[in-house]
Amino acid sequence: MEPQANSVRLKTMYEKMVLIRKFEERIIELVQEQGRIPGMQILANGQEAVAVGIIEALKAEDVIVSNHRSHGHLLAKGADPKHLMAEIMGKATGVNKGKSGTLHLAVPEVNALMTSTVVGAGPPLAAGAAFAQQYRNEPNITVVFFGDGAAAEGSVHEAMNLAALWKLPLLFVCENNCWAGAQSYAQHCSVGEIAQRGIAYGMPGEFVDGNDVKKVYALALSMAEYCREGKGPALIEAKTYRMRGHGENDHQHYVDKAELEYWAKKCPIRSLKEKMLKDGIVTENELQAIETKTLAIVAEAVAFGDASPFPLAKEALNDVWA
Amino acid sequence: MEPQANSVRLKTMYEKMVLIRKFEERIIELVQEQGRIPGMQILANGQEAVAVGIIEALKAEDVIVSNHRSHGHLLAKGADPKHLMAEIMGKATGVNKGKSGTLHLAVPEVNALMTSTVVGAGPPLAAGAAFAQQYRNEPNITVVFFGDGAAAEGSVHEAMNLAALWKLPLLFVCENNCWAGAQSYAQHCSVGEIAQRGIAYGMPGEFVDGNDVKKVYALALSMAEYCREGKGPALIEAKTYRMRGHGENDHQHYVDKAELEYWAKKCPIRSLKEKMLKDGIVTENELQAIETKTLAIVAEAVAFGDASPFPLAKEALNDVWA
Amino acid sequence: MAQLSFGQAVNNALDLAMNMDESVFLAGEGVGISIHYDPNMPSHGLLGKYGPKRVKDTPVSEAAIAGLAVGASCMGLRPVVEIMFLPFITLATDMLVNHAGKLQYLSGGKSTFPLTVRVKAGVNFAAGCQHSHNLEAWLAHSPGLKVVFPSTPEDAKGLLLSAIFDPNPVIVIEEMGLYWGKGEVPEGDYRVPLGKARIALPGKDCTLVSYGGATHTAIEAAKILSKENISIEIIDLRTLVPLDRDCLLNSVKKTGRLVVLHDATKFGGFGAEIAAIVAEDAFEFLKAPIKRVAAPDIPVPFSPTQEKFYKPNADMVVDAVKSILN
Amino acid sequence: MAQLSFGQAVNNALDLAMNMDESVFLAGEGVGISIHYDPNMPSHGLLGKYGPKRVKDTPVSEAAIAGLAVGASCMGLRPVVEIMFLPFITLATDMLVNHAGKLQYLSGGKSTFPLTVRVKAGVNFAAGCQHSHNLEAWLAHSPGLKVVFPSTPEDAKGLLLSAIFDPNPVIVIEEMGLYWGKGEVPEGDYRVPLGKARIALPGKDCTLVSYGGATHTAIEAAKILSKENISIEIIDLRTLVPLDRDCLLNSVKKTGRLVVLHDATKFGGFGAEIAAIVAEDAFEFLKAPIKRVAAPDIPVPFSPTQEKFYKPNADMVVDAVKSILN
Ligand SMILES: Cc1ncc(C[n+]2csc(CCOP(=O)(O)OP(=O)(O)O)c2C)c(N)n1
Ligand SMILES: Cc1ncc(C[n+]2csc(CCOP(=O)(O)OP(=O)(O)O)c2C)c(N)n1
Ligand SMILES: [Mg+2]
Ligand SMILES: [Mg+2]
Repeated sequence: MEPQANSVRLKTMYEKMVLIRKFEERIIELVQEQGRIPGMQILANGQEAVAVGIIEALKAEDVIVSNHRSHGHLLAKGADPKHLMAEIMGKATGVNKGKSGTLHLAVPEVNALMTSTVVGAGPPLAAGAAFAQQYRNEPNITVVFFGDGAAAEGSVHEAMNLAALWKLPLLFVCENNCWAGAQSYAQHCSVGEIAQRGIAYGMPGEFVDGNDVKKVYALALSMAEYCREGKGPALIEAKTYRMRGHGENDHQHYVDKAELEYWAKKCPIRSLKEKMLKDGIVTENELQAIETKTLAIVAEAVAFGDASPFPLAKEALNDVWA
Repeated sequence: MEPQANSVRLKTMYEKMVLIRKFEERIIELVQEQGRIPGMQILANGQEAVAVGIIEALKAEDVIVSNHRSHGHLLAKGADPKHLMAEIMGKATGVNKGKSGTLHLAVPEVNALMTSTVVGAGPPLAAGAAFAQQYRNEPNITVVFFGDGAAAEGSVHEAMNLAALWKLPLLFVCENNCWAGAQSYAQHCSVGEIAQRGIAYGMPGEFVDGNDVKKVYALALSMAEYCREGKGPALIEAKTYRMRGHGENDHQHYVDKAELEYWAKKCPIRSLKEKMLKDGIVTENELQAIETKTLAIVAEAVAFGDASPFPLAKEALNDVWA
Repeated sequence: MAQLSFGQAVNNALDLAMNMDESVFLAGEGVGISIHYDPNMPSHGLLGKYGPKRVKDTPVSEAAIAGLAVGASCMGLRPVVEIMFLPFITLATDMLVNHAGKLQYLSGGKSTFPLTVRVKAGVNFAAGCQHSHNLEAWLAHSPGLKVVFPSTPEDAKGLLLSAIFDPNPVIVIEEMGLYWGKGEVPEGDYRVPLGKARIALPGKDCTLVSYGGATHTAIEAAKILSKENISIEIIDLRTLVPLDRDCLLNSVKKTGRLVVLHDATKFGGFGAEIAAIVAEDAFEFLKAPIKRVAAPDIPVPFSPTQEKFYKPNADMVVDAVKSILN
Repeated sequence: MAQLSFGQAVNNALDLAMNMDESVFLAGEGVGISIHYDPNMPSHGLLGKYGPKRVKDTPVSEAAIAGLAVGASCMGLRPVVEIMFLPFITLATDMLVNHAGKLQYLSGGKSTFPLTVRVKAGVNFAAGCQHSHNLEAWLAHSPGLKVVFPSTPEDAKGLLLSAIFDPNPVIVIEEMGLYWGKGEVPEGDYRVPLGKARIALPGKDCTLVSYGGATHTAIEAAKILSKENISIEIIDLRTLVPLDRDCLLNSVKKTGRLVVLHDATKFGGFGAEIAAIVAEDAFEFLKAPIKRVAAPDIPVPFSPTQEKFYKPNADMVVDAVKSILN
């Protein structure tokens, strides 16, 4: 892969970001149409550039481990929107037969190996996956996404120490979206930049503007390369913003509106679009085509979910044991 | 307290270190006399300067939280050797009525508040104690002792983040004795100096020669002052060496003899003695008197323990509930 | 008496405790500022009233939250901390089981640990098995911990106040699905003693033991059964540790039959202990096998069809009762 | 057949598994270099034989050790990790209960987690309650985890090999006090199926169920009782999950009486489940109350007098059996 995203790649990344955005915007509508979708929906609106920039820098064989805010990661990794949406709707055709729902979606067929909604659980799981890659001398790496809030969990520390000690091919990606639930970064984290925690483990830690997909991609590429070369783990902190509430039941009563407006202006999709237009990489027509195509994909996904049956109640008893 | 230990204090510290050494040397003998003492004995032989240098810099009202290697901490804090020895022997007159034994000795009457043998458990407990001090605007601080091995536990990370975030009056003291069980420092820790982990929490972290009681005392005093002033927690890494096995059932088959010899030469007690003699702070006679007095204290402790009854079996049912 | 929702009753207890005793403080993830803005949430409004010194939002660090409670209680404070959902209590079990429950014992009775841990339970909100997993049996099997699991707003208030002022560590499990349901709640410093069960419905043909949200399922079942002239006696345990053995045994001695109901999975669940006590201490009075109605031994599935299947319902209780009435 | 100690039998199973299958690796605190230099220790000599790539000493990080196993098993390896003592498994329960036990389910059956966790249990080595605390009931109450608790060298080997090659997560509890005791052990790839109990002693007057170290207490009790012509049937469960219900029920149907014995505390212990199953499914055959012999509901005390008092002994079993024989 080229060290800086070229225009083809920029367009690809743009398309993926738009897919994530539209997919989740449709979820918002479904949530509002009572009963269309069960449970709490946790969206990555505003954070699309992190998922896409990081995953674009990976190979298909590389593994990702995700958290509760996973839709973006999974779509970027190539999960099928139809089966993803069906799962979110609790249908039998879902990627996990309706047993997971939105919170722990795992799509091992695209190497989105595991997802945990236990905050901070991803890093130790990912250390296990990276260990397997190292053990088998595979040329692949594992990437784990976790939040700024998760960085306070002991499990993250244990995984970082272990990964650094054993030089596991593991890229830690902290998506710092300024919030952990209703707690602001300053309320839950003792260090100015989580990237600095790399020092505590003797591993490289870098901070990046998580709303700039180009920068995220470039950093991810070099960090992934570092891990792939067997030099050990690395840590990326991508600073971004959670544009909606923690979940769709959170109406952000505690959020400063000015802060929201500030970040709305930094929308990763709009800024990329403007940049590409300015640089002549895309035309308005092409953008329109992307939008149309994406909306069709999303509509198809929802139609697929709608048309799918719920799993049989008794099938709940299956899949506990191998 | 004076910023550098004066000669009176040096002598006091020397006496305390000798007490710890002799107390534990007597334990070694008791272990060898089968049946004199139950369970595994974990000794701080070689590490006395850390316990004494740190605790000498504290006020009586300050709280300590200790770990499995606690005898030194407790004696330095002023625990009564008789009741300590009785506890180690499992007697009814022990500081904890025989319910704890050597591994979780707590002596709240001297503010040796809690001891846990769960590696890494001390720091969160200590954060709670320090929080109480802060909550009540007390001018006191809490000190928690933990090992280099413990630094790998997630609980330590969580406590450090919380303490730094809330600016708790908590001094973290990592006794790096080069071993965690049979794992050398390099085998279990990813960072060159644990003191560097301070950076990860925005708290000061300092490294000190843990076999030099003068240096430990001076650093502890300034760090304790920092905590006491409400500036938040601080971290001291005191580098020392575990001269015996992990416990008395460990015969150090995995330890390089040259390394042991190297550290034997750096014995904190002998080097202080030599320094004091050289500087004319003590005479050989005074040293002899200290030795004699100490041996008497230890003999009295063992006699007290020997003469004490075991607790009644049924009393095991007491003390579960308040 | 006031009409309060369960959540408001908890809120009222917290408010009173903080007001009565300066040594009470709250800590947890979102106990101050919450993503929910809802007066039915237990700590709603308390940050505004008592300020950030006494209402502490914490980082996402369950072990540290529990450790904070243990350490602060050893110093004489009365911490009331929250672990958001029961499955996350796994991250705090070392602190709770090896420390909160044991340090007093290890001190030979010198130190006490008057702490309270509030934790939410709940199946049926489509969050899946990492948010829904009833683990009360674990806590009940841990010496040194008291365990409370109320089913009504009144008990939620009265038990929580008792828990906060108890000198021992108490785990209070709150069924999240109950937060919005209302009931009469006595005003002021109202306490329900720990260790006392409640006869939620007197009856004679069969004893039905439950606690927490399942008590409502029990009542539903009783209504159905009463139409067929079957009279069941519902015991709402309220406190699992210490258990009100007398209430349990007296009821079974009277009815001669026992069904135990809970939302937790069956195998190794708390119902087993209830059944075992009765099979040991009221065996001679038993006229029929002891039945347990509980969730199947699987993780909680997400899909609504399957989640409904998972949660024990009134019909299952009705069937169980009928199966042991000749 | 060879005469091996329990520890050697475990060692032999690990050695064979590593030899047979490259995807087996060991990890844990001191599984490579140990403070003990003793061939009766389970992983003794394996670092020398298989090297540091496959025998991994870890930092003191129980959650990471368990997480390593979960993640690596999801990638198709067969991790065999060690948590040093049962009380420390609290630090790994999130990884084991919320992840090892649930991730296959959450994946809709797409992923499997063929991992094994070995953990030491034991009362009676004067280490106190933070090292001694039998928590098998917790693990047995966790869907998706199998639980094994052998009592003999032969079973220790056969069950561990089955565990390692089972496609599910299995927790293997090893009673530390048994490591040095010897027994006949079949050579080679010998497997004892998971989920099959063993009649350790056939008898007719009363069924005595136990597992792990307690089985030896049971045998001692049987000897005492046989002098008085009381014949008890001892079932050594071997596997707690999945439980061999048939063996249990058939025995009780034959003897009409049941005593359950374990070293864990009584309240909410695994014995409750055994009692509850029998009170539900073999009630008609029961001639007497079901007795449980277990530790008192306290932390394990240190002092030798008290630790002895804590641990259930043969006399207690004898008394329990006699109390239900008219
Ligand atoms: C162990 C655990 N504790 C608490 C929660 C509840 N919870 C869900 S998300 C969340 C905040 C996480 O913040 P962060 O890691 O920054 O991720 P973000 O939601 O911002 O993407 C919390 C506390 C949980 N799921 N798991
Ligand atoms: C949670 C936990 N895991 C493992 C152990 C077993 N153990 C006891 S001491 C020890 C090594 C600790 O090393 P360190 O923290 O450096 O302390 P040291 O013994 O060197 O003083 C271990 C692994 C334990 N007691 N608690
Ligand atoms: Mg966040
Ligand atoms: Mg050490």
